[in-house]
Amino acid sequence: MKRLLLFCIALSLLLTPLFVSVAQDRNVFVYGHPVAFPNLDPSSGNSNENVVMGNVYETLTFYNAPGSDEILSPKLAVSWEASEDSLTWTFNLREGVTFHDGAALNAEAVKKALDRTISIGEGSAWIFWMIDSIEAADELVVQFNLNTPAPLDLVLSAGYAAWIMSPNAADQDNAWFNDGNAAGTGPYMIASNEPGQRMVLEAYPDYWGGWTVGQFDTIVFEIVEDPTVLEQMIRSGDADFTYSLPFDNYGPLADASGVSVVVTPSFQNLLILLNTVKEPTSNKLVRQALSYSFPYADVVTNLYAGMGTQARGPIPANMWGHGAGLLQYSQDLDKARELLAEAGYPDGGFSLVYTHVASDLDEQQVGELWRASLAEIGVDLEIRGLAWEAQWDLAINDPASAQEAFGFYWWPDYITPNSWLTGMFVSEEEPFFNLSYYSNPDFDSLVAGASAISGTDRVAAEAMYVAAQELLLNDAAAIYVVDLPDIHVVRDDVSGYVNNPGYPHVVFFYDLTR
Amino acid sequence: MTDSLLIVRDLSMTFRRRSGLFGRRAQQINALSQVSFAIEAGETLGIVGESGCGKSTLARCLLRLLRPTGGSVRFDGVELLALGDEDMRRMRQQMQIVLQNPFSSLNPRLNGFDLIAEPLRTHTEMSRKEMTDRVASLLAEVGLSSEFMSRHPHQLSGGQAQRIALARALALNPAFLILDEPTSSLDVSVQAQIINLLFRLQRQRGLTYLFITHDLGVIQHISDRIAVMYLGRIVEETTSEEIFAHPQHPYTQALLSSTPVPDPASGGQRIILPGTAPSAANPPAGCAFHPRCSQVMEECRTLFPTPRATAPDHQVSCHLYDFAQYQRIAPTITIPEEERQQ
Amino acid sequence: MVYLSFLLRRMGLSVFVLVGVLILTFIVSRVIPSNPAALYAGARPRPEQVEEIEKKLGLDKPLTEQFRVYLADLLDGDLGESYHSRRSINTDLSIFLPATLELVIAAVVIALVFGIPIGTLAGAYPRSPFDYATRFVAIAGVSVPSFWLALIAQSVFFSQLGWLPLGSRISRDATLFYPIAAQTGFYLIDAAISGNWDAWFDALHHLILPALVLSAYPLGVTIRMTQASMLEVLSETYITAARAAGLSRPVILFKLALKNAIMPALTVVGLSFAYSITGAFLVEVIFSWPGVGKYVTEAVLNVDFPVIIAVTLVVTVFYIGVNLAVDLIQALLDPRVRLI
Amino acid sequence: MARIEVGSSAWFLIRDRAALISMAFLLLIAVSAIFAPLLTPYAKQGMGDPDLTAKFKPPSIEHPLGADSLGRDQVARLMFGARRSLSMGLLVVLIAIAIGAPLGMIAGYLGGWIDEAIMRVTDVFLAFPPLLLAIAIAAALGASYINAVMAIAVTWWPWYARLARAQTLSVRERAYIEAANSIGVRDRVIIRRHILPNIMTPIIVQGTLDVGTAILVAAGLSFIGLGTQAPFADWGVMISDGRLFFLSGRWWLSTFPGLAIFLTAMAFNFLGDGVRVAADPRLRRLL
Amino acid sequence: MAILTVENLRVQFKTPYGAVYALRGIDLALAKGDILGLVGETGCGKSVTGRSIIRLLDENAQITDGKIIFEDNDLLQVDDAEMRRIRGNRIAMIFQDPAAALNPLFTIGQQINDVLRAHASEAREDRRNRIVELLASVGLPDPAQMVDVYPHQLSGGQQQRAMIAQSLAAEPDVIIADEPTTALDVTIQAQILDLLRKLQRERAISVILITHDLGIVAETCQHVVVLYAGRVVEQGSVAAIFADPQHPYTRGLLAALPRPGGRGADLKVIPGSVPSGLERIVGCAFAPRCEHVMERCRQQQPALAEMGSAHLSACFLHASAQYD
Repeated sequence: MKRLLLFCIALSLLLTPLFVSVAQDRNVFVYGHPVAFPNLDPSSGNSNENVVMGNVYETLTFYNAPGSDEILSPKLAVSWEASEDSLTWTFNLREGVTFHDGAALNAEAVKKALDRTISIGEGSAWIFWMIDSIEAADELVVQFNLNTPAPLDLVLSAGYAAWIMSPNAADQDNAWFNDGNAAGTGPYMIASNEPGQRMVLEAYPDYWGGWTVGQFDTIVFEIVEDPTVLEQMIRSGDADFTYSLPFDNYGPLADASGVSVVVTPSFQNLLILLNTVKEPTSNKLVRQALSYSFPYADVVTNLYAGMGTQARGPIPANMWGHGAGLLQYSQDLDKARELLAEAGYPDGGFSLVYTHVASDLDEQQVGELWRASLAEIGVDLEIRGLAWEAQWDLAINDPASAQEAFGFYWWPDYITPNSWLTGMFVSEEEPFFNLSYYSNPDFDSLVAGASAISGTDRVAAEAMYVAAQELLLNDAAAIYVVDLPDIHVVRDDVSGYVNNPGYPHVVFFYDLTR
Repeated sequence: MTDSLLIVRDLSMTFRRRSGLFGRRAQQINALSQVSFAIEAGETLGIVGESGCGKSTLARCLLRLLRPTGGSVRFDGVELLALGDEDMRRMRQQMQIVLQNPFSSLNPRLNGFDLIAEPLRTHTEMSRKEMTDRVASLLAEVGLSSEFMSRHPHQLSGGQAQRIALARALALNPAFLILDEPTSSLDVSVQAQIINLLFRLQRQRGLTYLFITHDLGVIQHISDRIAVMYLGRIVEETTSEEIFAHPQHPYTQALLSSTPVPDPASGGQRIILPGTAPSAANPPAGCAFHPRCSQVMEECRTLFPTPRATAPDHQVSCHLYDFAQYQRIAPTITIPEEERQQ
Repeated sequence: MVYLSFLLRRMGLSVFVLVGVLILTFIVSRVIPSNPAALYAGARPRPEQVEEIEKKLGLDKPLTEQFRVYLADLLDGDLGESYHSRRSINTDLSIFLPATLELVIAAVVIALVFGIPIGTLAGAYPRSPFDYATRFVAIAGVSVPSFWLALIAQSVFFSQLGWLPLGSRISRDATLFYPIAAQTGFYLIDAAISGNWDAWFDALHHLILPALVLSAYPLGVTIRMTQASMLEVLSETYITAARAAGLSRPVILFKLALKNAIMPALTVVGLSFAYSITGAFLVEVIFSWPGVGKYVTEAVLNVDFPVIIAVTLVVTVFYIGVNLAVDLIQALLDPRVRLI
Repeated sequence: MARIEVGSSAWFLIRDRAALISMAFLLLIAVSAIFAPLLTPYAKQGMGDPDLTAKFKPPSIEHPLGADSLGRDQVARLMFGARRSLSMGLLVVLIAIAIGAPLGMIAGYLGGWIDEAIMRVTDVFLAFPPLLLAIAIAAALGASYINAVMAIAVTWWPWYARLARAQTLSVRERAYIEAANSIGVRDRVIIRRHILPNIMTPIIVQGTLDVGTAILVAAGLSFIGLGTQAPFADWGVMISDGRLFFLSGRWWLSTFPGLAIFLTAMAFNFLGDGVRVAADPRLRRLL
Repeated sequence: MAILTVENLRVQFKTPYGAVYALRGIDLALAKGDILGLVGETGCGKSVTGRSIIRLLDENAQITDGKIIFEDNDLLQVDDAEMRRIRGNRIAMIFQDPAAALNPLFTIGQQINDVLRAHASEAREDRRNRIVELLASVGLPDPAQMVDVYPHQLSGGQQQRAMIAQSLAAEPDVIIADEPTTALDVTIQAQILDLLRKLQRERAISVILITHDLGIVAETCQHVVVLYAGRVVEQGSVAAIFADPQHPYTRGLLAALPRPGGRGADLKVIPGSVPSGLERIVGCAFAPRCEHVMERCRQQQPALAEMGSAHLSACFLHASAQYD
């Protein structure tokens, strides 16, 4: 062993000087990314590859970061209007935009791109479910015919499926994109891709927005699963940007020099869906007792290092439709005991299964903290980490034998309160994402009503959403754990960074300078 | 011959060893070829031969520890090869074997009592008490004290271990005992003890022995009749006296002459056989001994010599005696020095 | 001739084993309580999509039919497509497999280069302090959890000393400024072929730490085996005979005995090579080494069974191949084997 | 206990200092695992209850090895974790022996097509890269302590089948088996009385050596989340949990469970070596 | 006269059970050109004596006393390098099991070549000729081809011939043959013994032949040393000892052999068994088994005494006159 060590030391000494630094004649931005990009097809990709898509492709409209004056701003479309009945939408495209392969952006191209996405029908393509047809009304005018009134401008700003790709690219299949090819209108092009390791983007010189000094000409995604390594990279300046570090490590990191930890509310929240059809959680009182047993404060302050906030209902606080006056459960074990007694479980005496994604330490620790509290009211919690698909499979197969508590993250596909309520709580014949198996006709009609008028009368819609949530909270169909923050770590010498929770973890490199 | 205890006729044993691609090519090894002999009750037949001649295979075939591929074995009027497995298992009470190395033929994990009691457990329903008495009397019979009931094989000397093995073989009062080189792993002084014991037991119990060995000194001492084996066949068979007085087969002659005699005065010219015994997988045509034989003739190379009598009660398989039943040809026994080296 | 039939027979058995492995993995993958179609569909599929995809992937067909299709594809050399990334597994493996092999080969080479001489000397001087120290090192090598050793190594050589990089296969600078022209997928080889020495040193620099960590186990095994078989060989009569013939100690030790001792050691080295392939899985995860291990670990977390089956198959082929190679080398070295 | 005879295997084992120290160490670990609830004031934390007030406390008098991300005392976690890590190793080996040894004996003793069939199945399992099959099975069955044990055992039994078969083949050739046959002892009695006792020694030796390796593999599975589930922990889980904070200064989280695995595996290896030498008179001479 | 003399050689082995006394004072002398038989039963120390002479005892062995004089040098005093030059070169050894004594991975030629390289100075090509010559001289057929043959391709007898060729390679003066024919069949044994006699005659080599077989001694040796429990009980010319054994042990041993014509009669038996090497022996080691045992036999160890010309025996019985 000693010999090995000596050998290794000798070799290191020999090699080290070679790697001090290679002169950089390029302005490089490094994004330390915690997961690989699964599917680089802009039509079907609906996962972490959005951080690439957001810079390579563009959408017709752009969802502005909360706090902006307008919800949307123009991107590839410079203006748009809806018909009175919201069934016909016309978008006027930006002039002089070219794709990376040289093709010009026009109505035909947009139609072809979106038709491709709709016809493939995978990933998040379902967000276009209301589109009947797309027509190229003019060279730069696209017209959408809908079957149901819907806020299409919002839909077209989605961070998944709404990307416009070149007509040539639209002819290609999934494999072509996954080989690292792309042709969008965005400011960056994919230069090289070493799957699972590293992806390099280069500036698209003919970008319609033009280029100025200080902007980055090269973007590198370093795929590093290990948060420890990510943290070391950002600390040492080896990366300019990263996220997904353990919450407990952000505190010390914020104190480190040269690094800023940017914390902003996100549209993502963590819930624990409670099984409403299986004994004993089918009993509303039991579910309420469970809601009172949850250690909200400990979770928020300790697991999330005070960076998240306790949720109040399913819709996060930075989203319209969030009811600031809604009932917020807090930990009250006495109350929980009373409720259990009332429900016929005076000393608890039952056990529950809580499932979570196996690799998710936060969800696991949520379970561990909750379990300790539940133990005090005589309820035993079994924590089971599963692959997401297995967890889901267990839930949808047979609600009567499914887990009682399902750790669940939700985020909107496009940014509307409807996403949370319809996605998780509207009655489903076959359970899909309503994994509480919650079924309440009053709730269903309120949500449906709100959704129909949300494009036209937001105030009325908001009131209906709040009313619906009241029902939900009283029925305690879920435990609303935390509205999650987006936490991003950025090197201080990078300026211009603003988090936009509408496009989770996407960094719009074009806006940045060093 | 009808009253012989054991009659063996044309016993053959062919092993198949698979080789080649996926074992398709089968190699045949004729370990025994048409072996015939008979043993009278109370008699000792000695089988002598060198390693690989098939003498141990013969012993195992007689007990059906190996299944012969041809021939007949009649024991006490019963055709063994026709017996069902269960009948054969019971028949083994009547015929027992004592193996060469007592340390390997005794399970090291069992003590003297368990070793000797095993046949009793297998074939009888004795109580523990009866069994203990029986084991004690068996131990006494082979000259050991009852102390040995609690000894494990590693605590025994070679002679003691072989006595235990004998006691075990005698436990079920068999009529017939196969002794497979029972003394060859023992020192001379111990060997004498065991041989004396074997004689005593034969006298007392009227046992019939098949005694297998490569040691001519021992075999002539203990056997009434002797069969000489070479490459799976009996090449000569006659009485003990006759074979030492008038060896007929050139191989027997060489064997006798090769055996060192502890008498520096006996001196005489020795026959030194050239070469080694051929493999049973690939035996020479004709007489298997012909490549080493100093008196090889043309027919020896092609024609297998069937057994023939050269004297009353003296069978030899050799072409030298083709035309002369009951006639002895005195073969020359000197070989030129050069040839010996081949 | 006999040698050839020995070889053919061994290969025939290997094919049998491979088919067995295939069936077994396939069964394991299909009894799993999960929903591959949902995985394929992505983060938030719709019910219609899932059904659609089930049809597309043939998951609605009976198991035997699925197996037939899988087998037919496999015989065409197509390992299928990842449900998670939708990339062709062939393409992925052509990138990840060389990375893993480069790492594993480096580790095994380290193990052999150090293990055999150390084991030989330890076997030659039993009960010496060197022997005891060696025994300790060998046992430590096979007892240390590789993933823990990796952490410790990172902390020492990266955090404390700053000599070696924390992970990944090559530095970003190399990717940007002197990229390796991929041919074999082995960076050291590719870089050397194209004379790209900056990249070569860069790749080596990245290889050292994970390879050392990974070599702990095979090193321990090699030392142990070499030592044990050396000890045994040295007690053989032919060694006594060589000593009785007055041969010198170095000749006896390194010419005669080592050749005999290396035989049993070789089998175990073959096994430990195969073991290192799986051992690499955990090490790769920690060192962000873009190899099969990281690939499959990710697939496991996603229950991406086409990838798991494919990797199992490919690694099994290597496993079988290595064992076959060891058998053949032994047969070549040992004149006696040929006659069996 | 029986009197230890000079020159017996037990006597050799006791004379082997490394084996003796290993035995003492393993005894210590076993005792602290079995009596963990009595030996630590933090028994409930050992079972998973958080104590957020002690979150990330570095080693101190109260928490000699520090506290983890939920404030649990590491000593208590290690002691309770030992229950799982040790039992995983032992169970894997016991199950593997229970499956492999009878199959190997049957294959070796009966031979013929039964042997052929058993050995081909064994070949298939042997050809699997060990960790990989365990990963696949654990992924298929779902992550849990017992599934991890089963998964590893499934990859392990073929070794014992092979070992038992090889041993049976050599024992079967011993003259005392032939002697028993010649007496007319039945096959099953021969297997039980003559073969089993005589092949147990190498199996026990291999088993002792394997426990250490099995603990390592089990820790590897737990490390990637396929073993023991929260709130319980084994040593592999503890390394994995602590790893996130390892390079950022909270070194005590991963270091100690890693050391525990390392030392325990070493102890089993030294002990196994000792048993091997003690059980094999030929090796006693060589060493 | 004697080329090799052993004086009062004592060897013990360290074992877990305590010290095992393997040799309790051995004296013997090998005359030049002689074949000296070293005979005795299992554990009498005959092999240890052979190994001691060439200094190849196991590590736990200890030579506690004695001298081994070879050409005026005490072999127990020479350094390791010198001893290595003597081994193979001056004193060679042949082993019981030729299959085990030949390295299976090297050809016969390579193995003999190693010995030549260690001790002789021929050039490479000459060495090959020399090897062929050697192989021919031990009667191996096709010697030129035998050079490139591996041991497993030979029969047991051929292997032993090859082993003998190797031991002859450096033209030693003394060969120690440790049970060279025990593993072989009778007819092959005859070949090998014949070869040994021939070599001894033609090359004037002195041979120590270790065996348990009195028949071999009678037919092959000129002199014999009978060992019992690590001591010499009788020694002398083969003719004298076989004709008129003096020591009760030797007599018992010869009487225990089955002889022609003695069929059916009880063999003479030596009662009891050999003492264990762990025992300290006072007096004559054979006393407990001796039918003529006297009181003094149990207290005093009899020294070797002259019984006639070239015939020594260690027994009070026959030598009482001399002792008194």
